Amino acid sequence: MMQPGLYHLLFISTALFFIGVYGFFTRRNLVTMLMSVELILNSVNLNFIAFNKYLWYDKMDGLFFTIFIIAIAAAEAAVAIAIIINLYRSHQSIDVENTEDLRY
Amino acid sequence: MPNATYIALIPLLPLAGFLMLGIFGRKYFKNTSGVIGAALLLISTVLALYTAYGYFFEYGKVDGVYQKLVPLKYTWLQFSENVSIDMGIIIDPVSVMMLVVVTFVSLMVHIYSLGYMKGDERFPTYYAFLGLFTFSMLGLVVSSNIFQIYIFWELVGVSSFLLIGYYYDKPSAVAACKKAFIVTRFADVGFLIGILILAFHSGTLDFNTLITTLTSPETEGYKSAAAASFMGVSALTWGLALVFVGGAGKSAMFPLHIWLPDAMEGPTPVSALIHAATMVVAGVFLVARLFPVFAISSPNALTMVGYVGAISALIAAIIACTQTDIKRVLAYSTMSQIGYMMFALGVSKYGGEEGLGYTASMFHLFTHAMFKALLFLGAGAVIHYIHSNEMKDMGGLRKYLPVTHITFLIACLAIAGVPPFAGFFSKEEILLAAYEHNTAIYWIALITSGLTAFYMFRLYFNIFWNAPSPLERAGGEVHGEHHGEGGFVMMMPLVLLAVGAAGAGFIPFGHFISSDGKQLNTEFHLQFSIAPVALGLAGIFIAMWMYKKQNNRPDKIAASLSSLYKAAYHKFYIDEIYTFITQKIIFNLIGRPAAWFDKNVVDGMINATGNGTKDISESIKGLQSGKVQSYAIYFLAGVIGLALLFIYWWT
Amino acid sequence: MNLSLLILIPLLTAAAVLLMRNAAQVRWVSLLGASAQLVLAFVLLFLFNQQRAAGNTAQMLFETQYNWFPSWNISFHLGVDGISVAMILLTAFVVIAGVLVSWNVTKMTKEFYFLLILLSMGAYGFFISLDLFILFFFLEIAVIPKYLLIGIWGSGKKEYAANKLALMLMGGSALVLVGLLGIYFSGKEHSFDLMKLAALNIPLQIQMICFPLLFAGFGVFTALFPLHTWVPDGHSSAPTAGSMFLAGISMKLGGYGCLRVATFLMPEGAKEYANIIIILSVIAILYGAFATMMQKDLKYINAYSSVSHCGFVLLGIGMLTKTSMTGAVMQMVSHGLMTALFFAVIGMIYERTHTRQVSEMGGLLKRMPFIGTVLFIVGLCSLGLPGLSGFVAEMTVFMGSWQHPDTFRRIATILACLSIVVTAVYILRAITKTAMGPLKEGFELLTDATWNEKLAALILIAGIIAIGIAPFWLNDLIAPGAEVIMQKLAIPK
Amino acid sequence: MSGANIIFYLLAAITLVSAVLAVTTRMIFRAAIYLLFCLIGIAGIYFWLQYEFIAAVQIVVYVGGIVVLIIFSIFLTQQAGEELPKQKMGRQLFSALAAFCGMALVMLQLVQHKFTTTANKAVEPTVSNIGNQMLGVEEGGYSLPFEVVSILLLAALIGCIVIALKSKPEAK
Repeated sequence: MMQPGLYHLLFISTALFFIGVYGFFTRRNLVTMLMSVELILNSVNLNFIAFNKYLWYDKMDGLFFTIFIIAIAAAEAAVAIAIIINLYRSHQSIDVENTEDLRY
Repeated sequence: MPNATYIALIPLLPLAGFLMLGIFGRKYFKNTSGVIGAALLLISTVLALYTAYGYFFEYGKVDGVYQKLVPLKYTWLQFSENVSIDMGIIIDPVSVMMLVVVTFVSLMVHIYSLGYMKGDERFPTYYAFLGLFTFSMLGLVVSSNIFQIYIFWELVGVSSFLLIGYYYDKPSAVAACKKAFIVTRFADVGFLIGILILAFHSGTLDFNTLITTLTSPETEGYKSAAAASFMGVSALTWGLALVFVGGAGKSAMFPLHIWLPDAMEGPTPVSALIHAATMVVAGVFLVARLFPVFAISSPNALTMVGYVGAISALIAAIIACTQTDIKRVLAYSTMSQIGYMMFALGVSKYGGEEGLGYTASMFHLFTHAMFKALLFLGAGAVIHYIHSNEMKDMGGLRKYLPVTHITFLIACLAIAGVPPFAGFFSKEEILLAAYEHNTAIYWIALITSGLTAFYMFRLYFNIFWNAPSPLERAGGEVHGEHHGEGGFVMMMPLVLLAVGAAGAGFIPFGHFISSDGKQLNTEFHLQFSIAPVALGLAGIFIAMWMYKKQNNRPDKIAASLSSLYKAAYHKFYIDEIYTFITQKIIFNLIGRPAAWFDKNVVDGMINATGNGTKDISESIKGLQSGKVQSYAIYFLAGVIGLALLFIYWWT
Repeated sequence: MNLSLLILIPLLTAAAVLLMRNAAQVRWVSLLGASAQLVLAFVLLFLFNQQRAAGNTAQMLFETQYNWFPSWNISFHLGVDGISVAMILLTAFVVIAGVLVSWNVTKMTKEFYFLLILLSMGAYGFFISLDLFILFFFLEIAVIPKYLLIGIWGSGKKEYAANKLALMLMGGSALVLVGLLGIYFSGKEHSFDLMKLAALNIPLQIQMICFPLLFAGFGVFTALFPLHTWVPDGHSSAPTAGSMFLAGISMKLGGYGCLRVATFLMPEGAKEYANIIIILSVIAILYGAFATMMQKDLKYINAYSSVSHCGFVLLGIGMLTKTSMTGAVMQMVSHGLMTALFFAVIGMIYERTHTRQVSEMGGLLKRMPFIGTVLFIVGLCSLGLPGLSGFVAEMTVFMGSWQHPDTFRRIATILACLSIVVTAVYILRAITKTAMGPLKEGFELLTDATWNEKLAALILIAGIIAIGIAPFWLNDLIAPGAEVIMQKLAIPK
Repeated sequence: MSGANIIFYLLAAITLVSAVLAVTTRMIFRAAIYLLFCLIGIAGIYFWLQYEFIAAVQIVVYVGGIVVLIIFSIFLTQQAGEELPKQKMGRQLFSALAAFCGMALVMLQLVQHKFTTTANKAVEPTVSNIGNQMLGVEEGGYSLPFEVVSILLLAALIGCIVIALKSKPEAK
């Protein structure tokens, strides 16, 4: 095993990202889909941090972006859950298959 | 040069009559329209005679040659610098002769119709149509431009159509008028293409220039026309042959004659005017008009004219022997006589003694107009009296219709070529011309002349002799309705025409009309006349033997010649062949598939385009399913696709 | 004379129609407007001839130009030559006749007349535009109202027909637009101005691409085979005046466009594609004629015969001689008048007998002498009787076509000539079956034409006869216009 | 192999395995818990990278906030213990394939790409440094984005309330 470095982190973030994507595609429950989105966001955060740490250690911009993303992710999660709950009220279900109102 | 104004009036007066009676006739001239028409035509006739007198005896001849004068010419439609359709009047021996014939016969018919058509519901319309026809025919004969002749050619066609279909609620009349129009129209296409060819090579549409150009070998036009060839025949011959096709259609030459017998559905005076004396000789007139070009530049085309004429003459004569409808007999007889005129032109040459056929043809045209109009008007009187066209309804009428009987007999003698009636002289000249130039045609003509005498007297005896009058058989039932022969207005034209038919032969025609305008002295060869006259007399006697008294000889002879008789009776099945071609081939094999193709293939393609678009959009619509995950998948696929594109292909 | 009047008068009439209270007012205002158009057209003819007689040899007369969209070099540029004047006259005749025969329209009268007048405005605008963008603009104005006219006032499969017609014509317009843009961007200085473009000589490879686009695009309007199938369906479903406008005016827009835009601007393209045009037009002529022979509905008969007759227009253009092009324009005018009259008569018959099937009619001449006579006149005009306009136009095309000595064009001309027989067959079949023969049962109480129908028919007949008897005035009007196009064709590459 | 390395690999394993389990388990509550572990693992990696502040924020906001929110929403919308409906097999396969392809593509690019690093002196990501730059108004200062994000959060707050408000019955 070798010394962990940039590539390792990038591998983790990419894997995380595509795991999130896989989840987004396969999950039918909106809450679990939201979880997948969180995974994707985290993979991005990890990317920022990794680049900041290994390539541009003289700056902290990656770090700030991560902070902002976390903030926005929190807001997004709140809004998403509000929507999900609202949807649950109107459809009695949060299955994505049942929410087809956005159709031709 | 004459003052043209009055010559222009000759055709224009009937036109005025047409417009006046056609537009206002029904309202204002219900009963007087006939008199108006006849009066206008009387003026025309007088003017025509005056013109003829002036032309032949005063100013027409310069240095012993009759000139072609063009006293009036007005550009109607300019195509290019030299090529234009002009409306003009040409005055030369043929056109002057035709002016006289047309106005005279037309006048006779106008007067005759006063009695014949009396009380008809559409009396003014009838006279309007007659006026239109007379105008067109007069316009045709004075045309100075080949396209002008085509214009009037079409106009006579349409007036013939209107007059044949005059009894428009009779289906047979409607079918006949349609047939006449379409058959002649078909021939006219040939004429039109012929005009295009001739006009292209000569670079003009004007008759005089065209003839001059195409008869002088040194001109460019002649050279190009003779050099250009299609299927081994020179353009000039093609052009002339196609023009002749037009003439053959109008003149009911074999095989375009099928419309003429059916055209007898029209009122009988109309048949006399249009389908016997004037319009049907337009083809002969046309060939005569272009005769120098035919004779000098394209003898092949002229030979074709000769053979077509001869064959038509023979076939028509044979068919005429078997028909029972008297008007149809006359129609076939007309066709046969026009065949005479045609082959007379066909055997003629240009200039001098060699041009005898030309003179003879014109002479026969003239005399034929007299006696054939007379025959038709006589037949009209009979039909008017009997109310039937069929021979079997007639017989022994000489007691009831004495004037008609005598005049009819004169006409029959004239057409049979018995001296000294008109037909004898013209026919002798034609036979002589044929004898000198083409033996085959001469023999055909000789046989035909015998047949002519036979069928004419078959007709004559069947009407006026033979079985007792049907009036007696019918118990005199129709007596009350009729006052003899229709009175003065119907008898006067008969008598006048009879005078013409008897005496026209003594006119020294060669003095006036010849192929090159110079005087042609025709000699009378007694020994030559023996054969045709003998044949004619034989024909008459056979007819007398068979038909004078009622007997069973005709049936016996018909039975012994059964197949020939049957074929002739059915007009050699030519009608059936045409029906087959039009119905089976043109309608079923071209028209129907074309309509089907349009509806299913062409329109199907268009509809398929429309439906295809709809289907595609329908399937695209499915993509917009409202399912978030599907959208995400498309999105990812798009991203991956774009990434691949940008990474591996774009760089 | 200010040519904008030709656009303004229909526009004002249309506006006035919308303000009217009842149907009678609408009719009279429309008639007034249409008469004003007719008068204006005659004034234009008179002034035009006066100018020409005075020696004004400019190609376009009465030019006016306003800047419309300067940044794209679009200007409101109007002007007329003889060809346009002829087309304007035709439009004025058809419009007034169309207004007159629609007298009995009861359904949404106001809107009906509004659309009719609007359509006429589009046609006038199209014929007088010298700027291709304006020309296209008016072309579209002349298309849209037809969709509504057929869709609302039509009969039979009207929705289908309206859709088909609108879509096919729009497709044609799209091709035209692409072609126009191609021309627009061809030169260094981007311009839509017809006169400037004509002086500019469009590059050869642009011509090779844009000519077929423009010709096919305009060809859709003129029933270019095989893009003609909107003609039968559209005409037969349209209301009477709609059919008259469609066949009398709209189909002529295409012919005019083919000549004025495609051939005039791109002579090399025209020469290159002439053979294809000739083949297609001969197919249209013969095939249209044969297809007509099998039709049973009077409107279909006239619609298919329009395909055949418009083939002569395209043939005349494709032959590329001065005479043939003059003939093509004459044929447009002649066919416009004739076919409008034909549809008017069919409408009159249909209003009375409630059928258009030839087999269900007979002996109409007995009960309706006027309508029957008009039917005869129009039929005879259609089959090319001398003295009526059809003959003059067809013969001019034939004469022009024959000027080429090569065999291919000769054969094409001969085939086209043959169509006059077929035309005679179907026309006679139609008119003898309807007007002649014994009177059919149930037709005993039919009435003859009313005053407005008579007036409409007489106006159109006057036009037909004026051309038929004295074609020289029309020839003198059109030939110089064709001459200009010929000069452009004669310039070597 | 040093202890630090072992810790890194351990953290990475925790993160990825719990992420996979989070998206594959059929029990929704367990999914939430796996997500929790995954987020903690990421926080661990931040610690490992010596970005303590970020790690703290990660734990506070994600683990303490978002995951709790998710669990609440699960309680609100779902009976706990109920199995999630199964996705279609084709969809699963296709998604796996797509994810794998995407990953392969990205990894290929990553491996091929040569990253260049800066030679400048490193900046310590201490809380004071972060705070200074976050609220700084000089060049490189993040005060404006900071304000914007605050407003965004406020807007999200209000938005959540509006969306989640029970709509009043219309007919009254």
